[in-house]
Amino acid sequence: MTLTQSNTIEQKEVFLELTIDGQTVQTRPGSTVMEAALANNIDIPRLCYHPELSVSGGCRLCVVNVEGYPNPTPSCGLACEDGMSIQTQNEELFQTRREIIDLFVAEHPLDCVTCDKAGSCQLQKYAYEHNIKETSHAFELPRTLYQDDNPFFVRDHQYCILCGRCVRVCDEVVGAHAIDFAGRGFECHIATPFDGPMKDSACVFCGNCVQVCPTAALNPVSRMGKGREWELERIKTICGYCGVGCQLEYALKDGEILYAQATSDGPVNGEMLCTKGRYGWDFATDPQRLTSPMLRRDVAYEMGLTKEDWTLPEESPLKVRKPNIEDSFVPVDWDTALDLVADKLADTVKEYGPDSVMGLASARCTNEENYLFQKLFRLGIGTNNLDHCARL
Amino acid sequence: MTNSIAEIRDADCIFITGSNTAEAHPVISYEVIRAVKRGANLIVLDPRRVPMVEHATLFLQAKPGTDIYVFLAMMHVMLREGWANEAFIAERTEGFDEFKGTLEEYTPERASLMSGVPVKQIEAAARIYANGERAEGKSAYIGSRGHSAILYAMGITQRSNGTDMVMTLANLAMLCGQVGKPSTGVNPLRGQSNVQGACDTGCLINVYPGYQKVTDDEKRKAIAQTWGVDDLPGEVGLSIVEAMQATAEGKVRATYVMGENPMMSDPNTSHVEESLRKLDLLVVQDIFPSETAFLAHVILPAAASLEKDGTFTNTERRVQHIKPVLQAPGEAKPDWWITGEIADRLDKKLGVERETEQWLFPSTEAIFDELTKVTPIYAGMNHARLVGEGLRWPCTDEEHPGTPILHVGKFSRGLGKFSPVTANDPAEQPDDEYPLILSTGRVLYHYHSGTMTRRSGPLDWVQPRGYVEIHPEDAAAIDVLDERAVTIESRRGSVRTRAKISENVPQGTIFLAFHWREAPANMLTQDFALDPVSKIPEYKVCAVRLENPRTKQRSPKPVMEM
Amino acid sequence: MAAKKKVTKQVKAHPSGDERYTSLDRTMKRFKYEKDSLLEVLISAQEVFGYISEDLLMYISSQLKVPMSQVYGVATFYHLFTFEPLGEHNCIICTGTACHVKGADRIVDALSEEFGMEAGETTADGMFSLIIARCVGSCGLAPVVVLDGQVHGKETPEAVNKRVLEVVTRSKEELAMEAA
Amino acid sequence: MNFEALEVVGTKERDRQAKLQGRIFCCTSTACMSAGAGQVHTMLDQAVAVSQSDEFETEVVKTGCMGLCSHGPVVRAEEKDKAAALYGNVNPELAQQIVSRHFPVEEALEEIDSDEPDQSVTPHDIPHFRASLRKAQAKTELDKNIISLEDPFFTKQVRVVLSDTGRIDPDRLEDYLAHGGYQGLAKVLETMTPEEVCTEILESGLRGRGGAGFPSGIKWNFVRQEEAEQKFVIVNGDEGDPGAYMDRTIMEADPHRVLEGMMICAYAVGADYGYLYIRGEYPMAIERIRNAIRAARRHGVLGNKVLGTDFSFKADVRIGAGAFVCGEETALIHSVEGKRGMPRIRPPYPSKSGLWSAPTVINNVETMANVPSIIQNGATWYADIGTEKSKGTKVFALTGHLRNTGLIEVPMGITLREIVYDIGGGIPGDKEFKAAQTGGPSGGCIPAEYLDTPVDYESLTELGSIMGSGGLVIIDDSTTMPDFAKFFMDFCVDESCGKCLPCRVGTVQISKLLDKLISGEGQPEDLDKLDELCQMVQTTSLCGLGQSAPNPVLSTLKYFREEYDTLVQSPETVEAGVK
Repeated sequence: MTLTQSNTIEQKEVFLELTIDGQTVQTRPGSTVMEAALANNIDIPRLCYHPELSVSGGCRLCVVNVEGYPNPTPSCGLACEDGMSIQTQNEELFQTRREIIDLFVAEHPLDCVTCDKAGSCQLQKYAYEHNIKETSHAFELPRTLYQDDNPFFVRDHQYCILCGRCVRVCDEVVGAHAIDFAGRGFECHIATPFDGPMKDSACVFCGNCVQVCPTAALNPVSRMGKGREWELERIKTICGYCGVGCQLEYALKDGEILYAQATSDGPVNGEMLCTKGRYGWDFATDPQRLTSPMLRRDVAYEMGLTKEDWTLPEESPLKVRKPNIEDSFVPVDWDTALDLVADKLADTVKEYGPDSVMGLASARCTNEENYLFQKLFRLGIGTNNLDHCARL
Repeated sequence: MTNSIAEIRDADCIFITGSNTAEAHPVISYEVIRAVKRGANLIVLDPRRVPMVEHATLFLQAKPGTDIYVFLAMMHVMLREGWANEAFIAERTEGFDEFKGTLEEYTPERASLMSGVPVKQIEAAARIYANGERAEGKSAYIGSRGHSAILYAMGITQRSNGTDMVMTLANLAMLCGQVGKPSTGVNPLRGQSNVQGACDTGCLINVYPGYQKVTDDEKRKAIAQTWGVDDLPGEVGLSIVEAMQATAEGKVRATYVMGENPMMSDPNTSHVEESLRKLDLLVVQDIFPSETAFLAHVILPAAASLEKDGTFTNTERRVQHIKPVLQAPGEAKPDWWITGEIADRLDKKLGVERETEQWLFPSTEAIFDELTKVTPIYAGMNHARLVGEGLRWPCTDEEHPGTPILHVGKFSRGLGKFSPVTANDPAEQPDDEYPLILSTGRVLYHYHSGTMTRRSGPLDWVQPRGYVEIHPEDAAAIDVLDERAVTIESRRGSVRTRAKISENVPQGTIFLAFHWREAPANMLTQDFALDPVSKIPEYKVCAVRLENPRTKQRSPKPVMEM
Repeated sequence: MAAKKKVTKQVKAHPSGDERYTSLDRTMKRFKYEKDSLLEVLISAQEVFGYISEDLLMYISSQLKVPMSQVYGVATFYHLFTFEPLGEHNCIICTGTACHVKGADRIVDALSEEFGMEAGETTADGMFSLIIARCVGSCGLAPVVVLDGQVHGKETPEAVNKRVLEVVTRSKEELAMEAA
Repeated sequence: MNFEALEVVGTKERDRQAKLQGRIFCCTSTACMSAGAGQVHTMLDQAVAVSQSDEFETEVVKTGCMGLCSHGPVVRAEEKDKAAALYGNVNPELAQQIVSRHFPVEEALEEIDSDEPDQSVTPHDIPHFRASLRKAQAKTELDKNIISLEDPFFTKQVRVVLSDTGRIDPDRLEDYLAHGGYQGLAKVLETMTPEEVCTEILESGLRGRGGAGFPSGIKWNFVRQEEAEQKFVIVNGDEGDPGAYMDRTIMEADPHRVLEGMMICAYAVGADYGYLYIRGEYPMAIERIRNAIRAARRHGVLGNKVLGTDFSFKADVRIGAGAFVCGEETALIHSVEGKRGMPRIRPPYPSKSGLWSAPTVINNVETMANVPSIIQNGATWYADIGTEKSKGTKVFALTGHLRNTGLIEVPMGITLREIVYDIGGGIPGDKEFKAAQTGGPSGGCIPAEYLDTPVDYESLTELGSIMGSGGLVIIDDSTTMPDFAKFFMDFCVDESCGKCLPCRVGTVQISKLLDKLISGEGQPEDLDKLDELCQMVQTTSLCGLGQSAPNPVLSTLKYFREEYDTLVQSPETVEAGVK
């Protein structure tokens, strides 16, 4: 990410120097130990910390030893100071973290064998790394609500560890503030107003909460029960909707998209997406997709491809409730269609001149395609009658 | 955009006008919200109470089409109060003295009278924007003046004086020196995934790739040479709306549409349909049988962006690589393959022979390599360099790192030119017969003509049906209740949809998104007044009336204010 | 004030015309509809209405322009707020440390047994609510109970039961007489 | 109004009081009110009114707490040039006797014969009422209600913060002025720079009385040195600690003292706005503080250009809605901002980024109430009280199994033994002292062998407890310690905000372990586990609530291990719970 790169243009570069795990690290004033460590590929266990969100400090997993401090201190909120000496890994810290994870799983079921998040769950990762097979405490599930009230995501509160990332992303980034903590203490949970359905809240279904959720508390509906994380193929590309150009990653199994998510290296959007980008990909497999070139029935008849003559109905296609393309068109092979187009274009150019042809390119096609399209008109046909929907 | 999306979060003041950012560009709205949470001031100028207003420190609710008075008055106030950036004006711009005189008549009082925005709000907006004032917290930047960014979208450009509007915003930014620095600038938010790229690559009536004017003989001939010919057409072509007229008149006989749906997206649909029906040849190349496809002679199935590779250029001029995720269904092919095939076959039919291959490319990468040869702003790019974060134009040679911020130190044309602008009112004003103003736009869950989003299960679940936003008073005038049917009529047509009674629109204005084929907004919009330069139709203002289909009551004549 | 002034509010009275809302409106007006006054407004609502209803929260949310989820979150965080109407009579048992060591639990148990309900509940007939308080700050008089707003110190389970039964029976009799 | 004018008001009030034949002080603190002080006060008022002729030379003053809450309602009678007398457990009938004993019905006033003492609170029949008063004069029942002012309960106390409580009318600014009120403020505004004020507080050795004991002078200096347009002072009156009511009493009995301390602090740090965050359960304290703010504003003590100087200060009350965690600074700030009272990670400390991100001083009521005296009498005077590291006095709410319970103020360094046996009068009945719990749910239990420990910040911390805000509960041997620890643990479970894992889940697990032990199902290894878990919650919790939540368990485990052992080894011999 180069998000803060631009700041430095007017600012003098000042650096602090500190030691993390024996490694000398330079960082800007105001950055935290967590940020400095991550920037230098030093991985500190963390659950509630998220680089795009404000610091919470609730999970206590990111504790480190600071020289001169009596107790382990969370690194997520710890401002770097010149000359600081930090230890992120040692036996004592390992044990502390182990105890913390032990407590986490005292209220989080370890049914990873059937969990959709297995493989990308942060808690699972740390439980594994710290050799926690089950809790040593009395297991009790304080949150049991299972809310499956929308086609975007499922909220399964039993897996919620109250890291609050979803609440923060909803407030600090999306600005919707559809969810917040409700209740307190052991009864504390993440709630919509009155624990009602998502649609009745201020939710805009951007799914950024799902994106930042470290456990299976929030999962896309589209992937539920469809495959394990490690079986999925992942392809990064750019969203096809608006002009922001968000990078996203599709997770597929057997050639079928199971879900989309942003990746932290997205140059424009980081880990954020909107509802269209994250959930609006299923149109691609809609049965109404055009799958073969087609000629209108009257054209096909003229060419002797169909037996019945046909005329274009006078009624506007907008007035037809559910128009069916097969009623008016017949499929043909590519050669037939392309030759027909080339023929007719050539005839028009010959008869009426190049300026009798108009081309409409597309703001949703690639640069290469638009380039070729305008070249066709300018070089192939010889006209500048060439526009696209930039203005619409 | 002159600046970067990521810079927005560090801005001290953000001025959004004519953009429903939270719904049309949610991810950019996230950056704005981050800035606001850090203490930036957010000023929103819009006729509608768009969702971003919830986060705004100042909301100027100008009557539709009157915002130009507010902008001019803001500059008037800046000069009066000495908030202009004298040093910047002296060093970096020209034409200021002439420009200065034109502002005199645009007092905030006059703007207030025209727009309904209180004088105090205009003055506050001028102060906050000019000085880059924060609401709270510390600026990310050093210096006496904070950094202010302007964000705008179609609310500014889809107007009969859209070019003037854009120039006004540029004047505003130059006046305060809020350009050429991070987190400043004049930033149009572009609505479609590759609208920037389509412009960059020359899919416009007046420019070749890289904004080289068709009338510029030297540049045109250079391109011609690369393409293996001596010269290319040097006259400006017909824009979409002009072409529809020309078609109706029989001047245009064949139209090749690639991935567009003019039946939904062009103004005055009835006229569009009439024109399209007259064509000898209408080729529609699309992924779905769009409303336009039903009028086509030939339909060519294209691959969706999820199914092909190539590059997109985003609103901040970033060229990024897209990759195929899915297999195209059936016989569907990438558009570049189809266009190439047509061109190749057309050459043969026309008996043209080329020395080198011009149409049949082995890959998009090969096309891109040719593209960069004729497009100076892309000259330093190739697919390999785009891996990762992409590159931002201008990128003029292979060492060039790309350009995050335009006009740093120097404007592209040298000195920034102040262009005097006179305020013009929208072409079609409400009158006794059509007393209301219709504004069109988008909603969060749908995109453009709805071809994709209305076929997406989750998105359509949230908003399966269209609606028109009506102010409670206007609804009460014809006894229409929330969620009930209502007919909207203009001089060009009528549509029926359900009413959503809301105070988000001011009295006298209704809002209808153009996603719904059941209630196509463009049946109503006008196509007679285009911006003289950009040829953009005035989607944002047209005169309409409402009718209650049950009682046949119609919107009454407006009561004169004052 | 460092708190940010946001866009001017569209202030509208509650459509029900309930006078208690007018009183709530006064409180909000006093705080100039600042978002920061949420807690104060909720406290005032609790005082005026006796409990917090969903409708009330929605009204406050729209008036102060505070997200509904935040209003709900704040209301469920603090002990002061109750979401169901209290009984006709209510008895608050202090369970502060001083009262605890002097046997407050036994008072709670006795009342629970008498009325067949847990602390924090209201009887089915809406006649009596048993409430537990963390500390009412009258530790010198431990154990302390507050019956219908009246503080009683140095109590015993028997005496409290008797007091409560008295007021409840009286109310019941009055009701019966009215019905007759 | 300026300083001189203010002083005139004070002098006038002093003169008026000096002319009186006597004054009767009736405690109307919450504790006494609930014991019937309201009726007592009315009776005193009426009796004084009818016992004298045209000019009232005696007045009845409604005061705040006099300390001896277990003997409420408490009345103090002061005759001109005579020693004062204190009466406990007063009822309306005894009130008549107090009036008639000290201020007999004047001979000249007519009366009729009556055998019946008038029990009515309002004298419908004045002559009859007078007769009953005169009869009451002869009665001697009152003697057993006399509380000796020579009792160690009083003599062992040193009253700084409480010097005027019980002697002034909290609702009258004039009375506060007559007792030297706002002299401290006048002194700093007239003669001291903000820096000097901070230095004075630093040198006095005053430490935060809310529990952690951070030196107030240092805290103030941090805020003073911050460059910011806006700074705030918050007075924390959200006393959430069960069994403690010091701050409440101070606010009820001497509200102007709190305001004055707050304003001196504001001047010292450069703040011009302050909030008093008061527990919602303290309606009387809220009312009295609000009255005090109104009166101060009326007299030009609060507001723009305080007393004609360039210093401006506004104060406002914010009501706490019942969350113990809001005693934590950052949670309190969130609460004042109208949010959920969840603490945030520190640093940044509130002194850098507090209320609405502005530099903010937060001190509790008692700390602020010390300030006027320190300024008036000087740092050295204050530093002479107490021990080397813990200066001054500390107010405790002394409760539990004691003869005398109530509010006391003692010099730092006094031993627990003195508090329990001298001031508290020892354990009633045939029971033995078992432990003293200081610091409420965040503190620990101190067993009998440490009775001679001096009460100061360091010594208590060393014993595994804390000074806390001043709750001091004495328990006798009828209480079993695991049960007592469980009581506090349940409190913390209930009050945990839920933000950080150790506190949210850890406290629940500790409570469950205690349950298991108390029910007799515990295994020996459970004790080790309990200990480990407590230490983990202590070291890894986000805020003070979680960090100190295990203290009651840890301290009882340390000092009363045998009780836990018995639970594991032979649970049948233990009768759990409070006897």
